[in-house]
This record gives sequence, C-alpha cells and structure tokens, in this order.
Amino acid sequence: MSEVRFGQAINRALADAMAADENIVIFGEDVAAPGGPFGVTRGLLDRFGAERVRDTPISEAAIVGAAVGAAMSGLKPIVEIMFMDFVTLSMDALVNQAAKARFMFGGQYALPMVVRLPHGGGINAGPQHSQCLEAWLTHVPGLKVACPATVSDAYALTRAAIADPDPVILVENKSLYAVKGALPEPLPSVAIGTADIARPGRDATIVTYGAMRGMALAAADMLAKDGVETEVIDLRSLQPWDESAVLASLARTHRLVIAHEAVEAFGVGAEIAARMADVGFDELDGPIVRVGAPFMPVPFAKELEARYRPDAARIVEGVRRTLA
Amino acid sequence: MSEVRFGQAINRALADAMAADENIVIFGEDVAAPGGPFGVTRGLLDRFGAERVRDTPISEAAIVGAAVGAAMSGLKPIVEIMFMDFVTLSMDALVNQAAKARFMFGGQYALPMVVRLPHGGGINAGPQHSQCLEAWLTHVPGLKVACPATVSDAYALTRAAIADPDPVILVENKSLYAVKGALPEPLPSVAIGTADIARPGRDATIVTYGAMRGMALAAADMLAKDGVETEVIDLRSLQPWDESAVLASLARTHRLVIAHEAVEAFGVGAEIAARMADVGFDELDGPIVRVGAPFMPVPFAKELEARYRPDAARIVEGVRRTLA
Amino acid sequence: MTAANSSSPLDLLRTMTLIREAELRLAQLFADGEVPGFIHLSVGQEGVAAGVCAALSSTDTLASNHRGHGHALAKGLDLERFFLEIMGKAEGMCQGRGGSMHVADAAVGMLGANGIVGAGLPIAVGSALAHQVRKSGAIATVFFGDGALAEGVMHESFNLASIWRLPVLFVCENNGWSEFSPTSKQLAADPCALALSHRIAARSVDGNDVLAVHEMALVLVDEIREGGGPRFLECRTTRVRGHFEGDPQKYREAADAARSEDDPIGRLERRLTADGVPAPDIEAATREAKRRVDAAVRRARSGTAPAFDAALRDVYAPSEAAP
Amino acid sequence: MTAANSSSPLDLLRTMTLIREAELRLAQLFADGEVPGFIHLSVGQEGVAAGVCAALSSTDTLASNHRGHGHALAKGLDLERFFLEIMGKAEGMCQGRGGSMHVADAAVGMLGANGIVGAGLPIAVGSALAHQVRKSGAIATVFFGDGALAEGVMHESFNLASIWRLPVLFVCENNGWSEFSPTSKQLAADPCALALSHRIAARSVDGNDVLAVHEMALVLVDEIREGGGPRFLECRTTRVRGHFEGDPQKYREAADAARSEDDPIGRLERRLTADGVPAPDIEAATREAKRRVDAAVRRARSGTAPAFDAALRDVYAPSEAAP
Ligand SMILES: Cc1ncc(C[n+]2csc(CCOP(=O)(O)OP(=O)(O)O)c2C)c(N)n1
Ligand SMILES: Cc1ncc(C[n+]2csc(CCOP(=O)(O)OP(=O)(O)O)c2C)c(N)n1
Ligand SMILES: [Mg+2]
Ligand SMILES: [Mg+2]
Repeated sequence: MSEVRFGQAINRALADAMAADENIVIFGEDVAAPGGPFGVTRGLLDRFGAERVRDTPISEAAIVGAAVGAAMSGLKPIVEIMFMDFVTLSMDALVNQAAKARFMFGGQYALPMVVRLPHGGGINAGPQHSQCLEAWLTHVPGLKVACPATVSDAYALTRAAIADPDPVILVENKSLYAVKGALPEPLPSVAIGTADIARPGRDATIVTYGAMRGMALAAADMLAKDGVETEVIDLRSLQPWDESAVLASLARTHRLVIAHEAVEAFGVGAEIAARMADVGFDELDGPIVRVGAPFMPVPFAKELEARYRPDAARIVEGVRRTLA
Repeated sequence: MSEVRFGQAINRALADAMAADENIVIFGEDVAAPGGPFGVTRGLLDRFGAERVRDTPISEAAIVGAAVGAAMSGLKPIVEIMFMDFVTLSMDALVNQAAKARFMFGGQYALPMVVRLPHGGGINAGPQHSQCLEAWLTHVPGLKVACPATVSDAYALTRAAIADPDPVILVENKSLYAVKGALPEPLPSVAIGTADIARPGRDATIVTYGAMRGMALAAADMLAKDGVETEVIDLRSLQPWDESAVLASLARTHRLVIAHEAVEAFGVGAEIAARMADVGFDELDGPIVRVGAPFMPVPFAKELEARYRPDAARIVEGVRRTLA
Repeated sequence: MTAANSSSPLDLLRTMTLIREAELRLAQLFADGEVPGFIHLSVGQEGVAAGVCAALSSTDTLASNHRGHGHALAKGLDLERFFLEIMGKAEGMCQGRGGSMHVADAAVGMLGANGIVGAGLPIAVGSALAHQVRKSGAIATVFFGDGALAEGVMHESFNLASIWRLPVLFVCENNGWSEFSPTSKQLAADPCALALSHRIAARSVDGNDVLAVHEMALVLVDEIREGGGPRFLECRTTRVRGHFEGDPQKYREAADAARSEDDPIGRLERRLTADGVPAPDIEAATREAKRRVDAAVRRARSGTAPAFDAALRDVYAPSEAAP
Repeated sequence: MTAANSSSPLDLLRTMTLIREAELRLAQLFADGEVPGFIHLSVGQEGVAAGVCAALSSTDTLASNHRGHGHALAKGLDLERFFLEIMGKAEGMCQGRGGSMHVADAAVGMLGANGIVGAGLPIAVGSALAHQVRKSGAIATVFFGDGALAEGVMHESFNLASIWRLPVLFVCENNGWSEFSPTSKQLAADPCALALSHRIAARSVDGNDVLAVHEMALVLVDEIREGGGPRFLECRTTRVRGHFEGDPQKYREAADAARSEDDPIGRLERRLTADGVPAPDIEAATREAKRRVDAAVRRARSGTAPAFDAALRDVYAPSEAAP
C-alpha cells in the first residue's frame, strides 16, 4: 500500500501494462519527451523507447484514426487527446471507425485500443478546455467508457481498459490528477461495468462518477449530521454502467439523486434516471433529481465557474428535494 | 394549400428566405449545380446565382468552420452536411465555435447559421450512413436543434431556423424527403421550442419526433382499436424542447412512452424521461417506457435493419407495458 | 515482393475481368432489387486495383474507400463471401452487417472498404505503424479518390507518415469526380504536389494502363519495404458509370463517360494480342470470370438472412474475452 | 489601405511596446494569482502582430489563436477591457466568460482568440467569404502557429480559400515550437510549400523585423484587396517564454530562449537610433505603454465580478430577438 497521486497511478498502470505486453504503444501530443501535459506519461519514453512512445503532431483526427489502423494490425495503442474538448476533432475515427469495426466487419477484427480524455473544469480554463462530453461517447454502440474517481480505480480501470479487446475511452478528471490516495498491494483490479458503493446508506442513493464522487461523499457527510444516511454509488464505468447496482441501491433507499459535472441536460445522468424511471419505477418514492452543470458553456471567471460546477451543497439540496 | 414532398417544402423555405434576405448563402457538398444529394437545394443556384449558392469540396470541418466565420461577419449561412454521420468531422466548429461564440465573447457576436443534417435509416445504407446523433447536439449549450416530421413543419421550421439569431441544427429524416403532404396557405410558421399534439388522447402519451411521428400515429391507431386512446406529441424541437407541453399531456394521461429512431441508450428520450421522472413524478402512474434503437451500429442487411428500427408494433408494446 | 515476382499481364487481365464481371453483375442485381442500399462501381478503374494489389503480398494491409469492390477482389477477397455480403447474407464477409461499403477480410489484410471519404488514410497510417513497430516487413496501402484529397485528415495522415517514415503507399485514384462535382472545381492542388509538400515522393501514372500501374507500384512498394518511408501514387483514371448505381448523371456529358479507348481491359487485351498472345487465352479471362461470378451469385442467392441476435452479440467482444 | 498609409516605424514601436508591457504585466499578475486560468504570452513575437495589423483597417476581420494578446491589441482592442477580461471581470470584452484565450472585439473586427489550435483558419475563410459576397472591400486575416499547420482543417481552409479566391491573409507565426515539442520533429513540410501546393502565393519574412513584416503585409494585403485571392505569410519568430506562464521549459535549452539580439523591439529601437530618431522619442514608447498598462490594470482591479444570471441569459439571443 503506497500513497500516490491519481495521475501517478495511471502512469504506473501504463508502465505495468507496457512492461507486460510489447504490442502496447502510446502516442499523442507531448506524451513522450515532455511526459504529457499533465505528467501522466512521464518516464515512459525513457523506459520503453522511442519506437513505442511517440509524440505526435497536433493532429487529433489522425491520432485516433491511426490508433484504429494500429489496433487492426496487431498493436494495442493507447492514445491521448490532450483535453476532452479536442475530441471534437477525432469523432469520425472514434465513432464511425473504432466503435463499428468489430460489428460491421462481422467480428473479423478486434480493436484493443484506449483513448485517454482528460475532462472537467475547476481550473478556469474556459469554455474550450473544461468540457465533460462523455455522454456523447456513452451513446455510441461499440465504445466502452470508464471514469475513475480514486487512485485505486485509476490504476485498476486503466489496466482493465488496456486489457479490454474493445475500444475503451478513459475519462480522467483533470482536477483529480494531483489528488493523493492509497494504491493497494497487491495491485487492484476492477472489471469494466462494475460500480463501487463508496458509502452505504439507507435513506437515499446518490449515483455519481469522477470528480463528483468526492462532492457526493461530502454531501453525504453533511446530510449525516441531520440523520440522513445517503448511499453513494460511484459508477466507475459509464458504458456499460452497472444498472443492477443502482437498482439494488434504489430498492434499499427508494430515493435517487444523480450527480455529475457535465451539463445536466442530455447528460449521462439522464440515462440513469430514465432507466430507473422504467425498470426501477416501483421502487421510487420520490422524484429522481439530477445535479449537473447548468445549460451554458463553461465560463472562465472564478466566480462564474464556481457557481457553474455542481458541488456538495447542490447535491445536499437535491437529496432534500427528493426526500421532501 | 398544395400537396408537396417534404424535401420540396424545405426547398421552398430555403428559396423564400433567400428571396427575402440577400445575406443568406448556401454551401455544402453538391448542393449547388447537382441540387443536393437528396434534391433539397435544387434550383437555388439558378435562381440565386453562384455567389450565394456554392458547391464545396469534401471538407466538413471547413464547411461548418466557414459558416461560423461568415455568420460572425454579416452573412446568414445555411450549410449542409450530406449525412449526419459526417458531422463527426465538423464537431469542433459546431461545438467549440458556433455554440459558444455568443456566450464566450460576451454577447458581442450573433451567429445566425443553419446546419442541415439528414439522419436516419431505412434505406440499407449501413452503419456509417444511417445514424441519428442528435442527442450529442442537444447536450451542447448554445445550439438549437429542430427536427420536422410533416411537410408543413418542414417548411415552418426551416424558416424559423433561418430567422433565428442563434445556430440551429435542422435534423431531417432521409426517409421523409419523398413523403407528400399538405403545405398550407398562408404558409405556416412555428416557433422553435413548441411541440405539436399530433393526436389527442387520454390514456397514455407518446412523445416522439421526426420519422417516428408516423409510427407513433400508426401505433395510436392500433391501440385505439382496443379502446386505448393515446396522445401523440411531436416535439418538433429537441433543443429547446417543449417541456410544458409534455408535462401537460402527462397530467392528462399519467402514462408516458417516448419513441425515437436513435439508439435508446443515452438518446434524446433519456432527457425527456429524466425530466418527467423529476418534475412530472407525481403525475406518473406507470413506468416511463422508451422505444428506440438497440445498442448496436445500424446494420446493413434488410432483415437486420428492419428489426433494428423501432416501429409501430414496438411502440404499441411500450404503451401496453406502461398501462399494465 | 520484388519485380522478380511481378504478376504476368495475363494475371492482371484475370483480376481486372473478375472485378469487371463482378461489378456488372452487381449492377444487374442492384437494378433487380437483389442488392440493398447503394453501390459504387469501379468500372473503368480496374487497372488501378489490379496493378497495385498485384504488387502486394497477403500480409500487406489495405484500407479502401466507398468504391472498394475492385480493391477487395484484387487483394484476394473470397468472391462468394463478397457477393454474400453485398447481398446482405449471414455467410458474407461481414455477416451482412456492412454491405458494399464495408467489405473486409482480415485473412488477406483487407482492412475494409469505408463509407467515410478520407477515413482510410489514417487507418493505413496506423496499420503501417504496426508494421514498423512489429518489424513485420509488411507495408500498408490505401486507396482513395481525388475528392478525398480535400479532407483534412489526408493532410494529417501524409504528415504523420512522412515524419515517422512509415511503410505506407498512398494511392489516389483520380477519376476527376467528387461525387456529382468535377474535382477540378474543388481542389486547388495538383495531387502529387500535395504529397511532395510533405516530402513524400510522388509519382503519377496512367491508371488505365494496368502494366504501367503495376510496374510503378512494384518500384514504390520496393522502396517502401527497403525503409524509404511513404510513397504516393496518383493513378489517372475514368469513372465510367454514375457515382452510384441509379445516378442519372445529369451533371455530366455522356462523352466523358464513354471514352472506351481508355478502358483498361480493352487496352490490355489489344496489347496482349499485339504481343502475340493467342486469342483463346485472352478470351478465357472473361469467360472464367463470368463462370466464377455465376457460381458466386448462385451461392449468394442461397445464403441465409443474418440473425439479429448474433449481430447484437458482436457489438463487443464476447465477455469471456474481457478481463 | 495602401503603402501610402503604411504605419510609421514609431507607430509600430508603440504597438509592440504596448503588447510587451501588457504581457509582462500579465505575467506578474498571473504569478500573483490575479489572473485565473492559464495564459500564453507572445513576448518576442510582437513584430508579427504589430507589422501585420498595421496593414489592416478596422473593418478588416481577424481570427486569432491561443497566443492572441498581441494580435488583439494590435488590432485595436481596448486596453482596459482587455485587462478586465483576462482578470475575469464583468466589464471585460467578453464579460469575463472567455478570458485570455477568447479576447474578441466586434467593434474592431477581432473575431476572437481561440483555444482550439487551427480553428481560426476556417473562421477567417468564412469571414472572407462574407467580405466577398457582401463586396465590403474588407479582407480577413488569421494568425496561427507553426504547430497548427499539422491540423487537417488548415488544409481544408487553404483549399477552400484558394478555389474561391477569397480575400484572406493567412499568417503563420513560426516560432519553432508546438507547445513542448519542436515543430521540426512534427511537421514534414515547409510552411510556404504547404500554401504553394494549394496555389496560394506564399512569402516568408523575418518576423522579428517588424518593418519587414509590415512591408510584406502591405504588399500582400494590397494584392488580396485587388482580388488576387488568398495569400500566405510565414513570419519566423521566437517564443521567448514558456508555452504558457509557469511552464518550466525543461524540454528546451535556455539559450534558445535568450537570443535577445532577435528581440523585435530592441531591433527596431536600434534601427531608429541609427536613423537618427531622438532617444526621448524612442523611450517615450515604452514609458507611454507602461503608463497605459498601469492605468488599465488599476481600472481592471476595480472591475466587478460577473453575474451568473447575466451569463446564463447570454447562451442564446434574448428571446425577443427570435422570431
Ligand atoms: C466524409 C464524407 N463526406 C462526404 C461523403 C459523400 N461522398 C461519398 S463518395 C463522395 C465523392 C468521393 O470522391 P472521390 O474521393 O474522388 O472518390 P470517387 O467517388 O470519385 O471514387 C462523396 C462526397 C462521404 N461518404 N463521406
Ligand atoms: C485542437 C487542439 N489541440 C491541442 C491543443 C493544445 N495546444 C495548445 S497550444 C499548442 C501548441 C500550438 O503550437 P503553435 O500553433 O505553433 O502555436 P504556439 O503555441 O507556438 O504559438 C497545443 C498543442 C489545443 N489547444 N487545441
Ligand atoms: Mg473521384
Ligand atoms: Mg509554434
């Protein structure tokens, strides 16, 4: 058990996987010599060499497109798009190629590739460097999407994504990179598609993922002071997501709040809510409340972004509303 | 009142708008001399000249990017991306530029532009020429999204989109282009954001849009034979969408089914369901049922695509399930 | 593969006639409603597919575009499973899920036709990266049209291939058309100039002269295999039919379509005759192609409809394969 | 605008020193925590912004990139509202919603800095389309870095501008760096060769020689205004500081950053001195710039925090404006 930063846990997972499988290559903008814009790929070039760890030009379409071709030809590429906002430039390769290749070629090809996408705000990076666009990707059959919230899951989900035979998107919240936490020994493993009960509770369920896990736990603490015991479910995987875990929790608490940093409208939370309003309908004793960002681009100024990002107080409000 | 095809109604709207405002220009792949891949822009080049109606190279990123710059500089561009599947190549311009310009420049710029996106299947065009990706766009603050289902709305919503000071996406279902219907005189007008009660009913509400309107009406006919009176709400606009119309209908029927051609998971229907499971919770007497495409790429073969596309029978099933 | 194992002119003729007969049959099947969706034929362009693919080995990989029947067949795709696929049958290459625009065959390195203009380029670049990293000795090839040169990803792909000296052959089939519009009005650049600007050696050949295409492809493939980095080959050719079947081609003078003296098959046949090849040997190519196509179509017609549940299971790898 | 109304060297010096003083102050404010987010400074590159923008009129439009402070100020953006914006105040150009990477001013044709590498190019192309269609006589300009040349949309934009002969000036600020990586390892092409491949006339100048930049810009702007179509200008320059403030630049030899003899301001000052311009006139530029920056920062500090509800209202046009 050691204390490491979230970003370092990903780094460790990348290195461990690369050491075990020489078909794994990494490429992206500034990931090799500079060690990545957030330091996540630091040291990999020195350790694994220039053949397997490469800096690319600023060419997001070709980066993901090349990953598709590489994955179809025997490599296991891990690529990084520096900010999730720039995946707007890679959508064809991701959606029309990577996601569909196995299916549309009749199962002839496997596409073991990983696309790392740092998302989220909180650093006043403004409208084009702060977005959470994961709902787009969860809507695409053929892609898997995971989003770790803890150091342990950062390691485990990165390993799971790399080991997966299908294209997996790793959504990494930028505000988590520097957060420290425990990396257990033996090293953790998590299956994609399994949620984590971050805190058990009986009065209400908060479903969340990524950086909002921390906010949800803080909200649960605040609520506990008033005797409200909230269960916090960290989805960890968004596609597939752990419907049975959420349903089981709802069957215990009968109240549901879903919290994420992404824009609330048409976000990931909408699907969770919609499923629970169908298969979980009989369990519901109150409205399903979502806590997400308002319908606006991520604003730059400190005061604006602080109001913009969902926080523990808003989650508390949401829980109170469904309990009312 | 005349009988015209859906595609012709759009053509008429484009022509009427262009005749009224010389700042309107049209460009896209094969929209000028060839008259558009589906004939929707036929005749516009002859009528309005090569300065205002232009064929572009196969450059989807530059087409929408140029529309942004043109809209910021006094034109009202209308552009077409030949199949919605190719908007994967235009996402930066649409999402990071068009959607955010007004907001992120502090309201200095208006972006009156229209992006026409033919979507949908039914013509065995396969996985890369059949997708319904509108849920991506409805998730983006700053964009408006409309999707006409009737000849009259095709005219009215096209005019409304062009007149709108914000970027509007017109989602046009390919299978509707050839459908004939009435174009009323005086010519119809519809405000973006207003739904249409396509059929009144008291037992259940079906919320739908685009080509599924027809399926929903067929389903309602089938159900009526068993004495089940279904209200069919055609959203017409997906962003903003007419929450109060849906809520009002739910308050009458207390049962909700949402049907669209897009993949069900994380689709537009998820947001409608999620909102109703919150603000409409007290009205619900049964689970909210969604009818959408299964979680797979659009398959090519006739038998596969026929099973893939939601139809009236599946909507009937959905209504029965929530009434059960 | 070196010039030593270049294909014989008769081999090239056989490949071209096979493509021609297969596509003409597809046209008929399409008109008769036996082929769903829409299909883009390469009639008149067979010299490019045949000439280039004959310079490749089966471990070399190939990415193609919407007009990919010829590329696929020249790369060695099984004819029966090709027809089965395009007719939407479960026994097709892609189990009927892809159709004409997505024919692929992992066994012969065919990475798939592609419905997205330009999308094959970075795929080939990535495939070449795999060859380079794995030191497989193989190369990647990609066919794309002149219209695809307008796509941004072409530029990114050329650049990446050039700086990494990847073993990839870029083949531009310049038929003068971008769907319904003449490329001359759509593209400012000369195709070779684009490649050259990225320091990719570029050559242009008469794409309707299959021998010239093949000879040039052999040279370029050799250079690439020797570690010379990417190469670009422009093949000037002719789209004889519409953009897709059913295209009335109102935008185009009939004359343009009918320059039969350019036909790569006719040209090679005349050349072989002049070289003294006996007429029966020449005629055998077409006869044999028709026979194979007949058999394949018969087989394809007896194919079964794909099962929906099998398709649904193939969106992701079977979960046992997952960790 | 013709050479007749070219800017005087002293005007160019004033613009450059204003940019320099503004950015050095921003660096300080950033280090002190008064500027949120991250900022990219153009210290050492002021000659490009000053030289080019002095050849433009206020009706000409300009798209910029992440390193856009200099472009914005040279285009005439109000200094106070510039600081107000970058410090996140309600009175800023963008009401504090955009910050450093999004400074814009409709009043002077500044279409905005841009956080997406390469995104300004098609925006400028579209703006030029508007000028052409509306026969406004104006032209569009776009600044972008050498790193942006790797983006696909660059290619699409060059092509579109070329085939439509749009009035647009493409200005590549070649500082040798793509963030933390040397562009020499990232780009196979010579920048001018890229433009030329699209039949866009291209020129390269020493970007640290503001007089040379200005002279060349005047020529190109004239040619564009006369209907000559797009032009490309490469300005070879030096990124003196890190990619963004706080960048420790471990990837870079200090020497590279410190070639002070290249400094465009120092060079022009020496040149003016040699030409006999009195020292007080030269020194006045910096003094005046400092004074203006002082005042602007004072004003900006007294700016107010933006109101959330006002921001929310501006996602779309007010609904009265809708039909
Ligand atoms: C990204 C994208 N844009 C547009 C289309 C529609 N489209 C299909 S083929 C084609 C023309 C392609 O021209 P070219 O590359 O020269 O190939 P050719 O058809 O001439 O063989 C177009 C515009 C598409 N399939 N993909
Ligand atoms: C599409 C996109 N990819 C990557 C980035 C991250 N990024 C910001 S600036 C930059 C380098 C740009 O280099 P260049 O265009 O030469 O401009 P310079 O910074 O040298 O002025 C990169 C990679 C981005 N902002 N947008
Ligand atoms: Mg062509
Ligand atoms: Mg640079």
